[in-house]
Amino acid sequence: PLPARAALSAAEIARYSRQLVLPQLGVRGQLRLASCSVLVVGCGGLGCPLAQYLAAAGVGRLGLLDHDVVETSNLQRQVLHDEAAWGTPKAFSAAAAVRRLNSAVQCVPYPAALGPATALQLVRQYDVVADCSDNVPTRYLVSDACVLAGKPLVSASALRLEGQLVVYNHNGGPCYRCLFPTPPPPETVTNCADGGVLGVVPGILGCLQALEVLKIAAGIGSCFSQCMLVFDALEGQFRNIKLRPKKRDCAVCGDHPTITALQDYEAFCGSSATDNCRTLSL
Amino acid sequence: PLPARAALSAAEIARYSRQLVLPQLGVRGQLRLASCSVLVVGCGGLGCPLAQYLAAAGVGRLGLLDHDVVETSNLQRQVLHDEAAWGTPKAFSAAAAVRRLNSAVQCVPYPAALGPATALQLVRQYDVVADCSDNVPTRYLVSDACVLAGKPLVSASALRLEGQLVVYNHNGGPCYRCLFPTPPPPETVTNCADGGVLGVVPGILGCLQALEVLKIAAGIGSCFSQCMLVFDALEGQFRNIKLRPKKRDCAVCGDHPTITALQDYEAFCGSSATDNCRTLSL
Amino acid sequence: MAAPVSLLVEFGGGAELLFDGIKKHQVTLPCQQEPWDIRNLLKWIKQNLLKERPELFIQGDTVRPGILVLINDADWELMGELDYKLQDQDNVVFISTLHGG
Amino acid sequence: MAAPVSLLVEFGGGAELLFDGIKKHQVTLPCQQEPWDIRNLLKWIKQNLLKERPELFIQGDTVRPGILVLINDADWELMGELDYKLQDQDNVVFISTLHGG
Ligand SMILES: [Zn+2]
Ligand SMILES: [Zn+2]
Repeated sequence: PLPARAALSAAEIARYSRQLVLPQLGVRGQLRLASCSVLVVGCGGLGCPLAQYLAAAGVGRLGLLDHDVVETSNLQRQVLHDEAAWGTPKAFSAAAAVRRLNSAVQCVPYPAALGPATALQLVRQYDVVADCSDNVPTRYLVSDACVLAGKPLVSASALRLEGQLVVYNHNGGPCYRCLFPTPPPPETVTNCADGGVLGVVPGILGCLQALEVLKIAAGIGSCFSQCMLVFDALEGQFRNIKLRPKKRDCAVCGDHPTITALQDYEAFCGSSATDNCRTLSL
Repeated sequence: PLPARAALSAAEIARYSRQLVLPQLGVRGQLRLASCSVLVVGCGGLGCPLAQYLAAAGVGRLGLLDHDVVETSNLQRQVLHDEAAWGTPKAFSAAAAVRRLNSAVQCVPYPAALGPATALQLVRQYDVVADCSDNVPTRYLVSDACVLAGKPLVSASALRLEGQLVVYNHNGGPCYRCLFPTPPPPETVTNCADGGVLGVVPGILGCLQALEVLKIAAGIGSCFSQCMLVFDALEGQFRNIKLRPKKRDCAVCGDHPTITALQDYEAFCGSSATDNCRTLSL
Repeated sequence: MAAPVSLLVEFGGGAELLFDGIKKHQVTLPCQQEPWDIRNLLKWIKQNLLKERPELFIQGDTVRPGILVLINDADWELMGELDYKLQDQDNVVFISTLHGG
Repeated sequence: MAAPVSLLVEFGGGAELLFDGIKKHQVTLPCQQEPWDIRNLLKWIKQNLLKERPELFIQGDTVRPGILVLINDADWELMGELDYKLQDQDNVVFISTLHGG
């Protein structure tokens, strides 16, 4: 964690003046943002707008994790990666773009997949985690790591013309496993390559995810603990869904957890975390 | 207007593959995007994310209009302008950033304020207009110009922790004047400098605005004609509001219009279009 | 005699700043001879909720230009404007138009 | 004999692709001896709406993992799950969880 900040510089006051005048944020909230670190798991369609707005708002440190390199088909939605970034690891491309936006933000690129061997130690170094990943094993891994490390998790997803957002493990609310104790059958999971996605849909969800991260980081708190936001881009409709509370019998966050260390999530889900969710041949 | 396109290149098919597989868009929709031109009025908090996602999606031509230069206090939300763009006209900075994202998009920067002498001729050159401006006179000017030129107008606004979005002059729906025949008293209008704004709020609204532009450009149509989307970032609540229909007695789009040419909108509103909405001393 | 009417009255878009920054007001209008309509509600709001600078909210007997009035999530123009007869449990929203970008 | 029950049944997150891509279904369940609950509704959906690959929607007598069931915009876990007794005009949504980013 970053050290607490006692005061803003004159340059910071000028730069963040538009948000400093908000009574809900103010200098106190800005100082909290400046000493907050956020781990961004996935620098794709969600992670790009999220990192962009977290950096612009003056978050202290951003961990930018992605194992992929920038491909042509990414450019339609992954707006931190410009044409010149083609072939670069996304973590580096995102970090470079974020530094151009705000050189005061500490950027830590991780050009690797998140795995059970390293995830917990990594998550422990951050205050808030944003799940911008694109596959089921990583979603369980990130959630379990956040429960074990005691960190709030702001999770979003998008596919085709729809998006979903939930905050897990925050304010006594449920974790991902409380909601989804059993992974979906691999043949029912569609990825962006097969299902497609309109680029601005993860854009909208990534921005909404950044908003919830900022509210948590600033101490305002999120309204999406135990609540899911569901978006239908074709209908232009958002829906706020009241979710179940934390489950006392949850395997990881319940009263008697059976999961006390990270597992093999690819085996658990029957799918790969790095191959865009194709079914594993077991 | 751009010429119609008959086929996509192999490079375009690779680049837009994630959205080409969407049955709602497909090759037909992509070809429509490629031959569509969009005028972006204002390259600030709304215009930046909007232009970003329109360019990424492969819109044919973007007109980028703004009379301001990039200032320090803009960087907190205007994510096309990086630190190095400080002091540059926003129209040029935005155009350069958009070209880096997608060199196939034709970018036309207009580093000037929109005025009644030139607005109509400019609007006539585009298929869709996005109002990303920050003041009342410009909002009336853009709307009247769109009515007189027969163009759909996707209008968004953001302040503090709230945002609003409406599509005007589309599918037989109302125009801005149908909804607001009389301008608000200047002393009741708050700008971003005085009221403040959390940067990601225009981020969310600009993305939603880009979505509606893309739906109109692709021929899917928007659901925000005669409907307003209202967003409260603190509550995480969106609200879809059913608006009045087009008014038969509207001064500009009604059955017997009294406004048949653009006017002096600063006098009409009692405020300036280029001075961030301070009251004019009349 | 009309029965008392309970309403959720909301202010947004900055209009809440004239009401101590409070966006949601659960309101019960007292019994009176005639049924409650929006015209009477505005008078009641002016007397009971609006503390200062009423001209930033009300002009004459209606809301000032730039404030949209919503009755159960529909533009009041569709509902009869000032003459709309309030029903128990109605939701009335006053939302100031935003112009920032 | 329970009266017929009218429901708005919705599918989202891709679950609608098992129902000819149609997201909203206005459904009237016929009169029957026992009251309609979600368990019976699932059987009815399997027989009347679900045309192919039922295993992508139903496993055993419940929905497959990864589908959230919402009754009037609340997680069915809060409402009794399979045992929830359907009321006329209820809104039941089956939403497939998304994982894309
Ligand atoms: Zn749990
Ligand atoms: Zn009109």
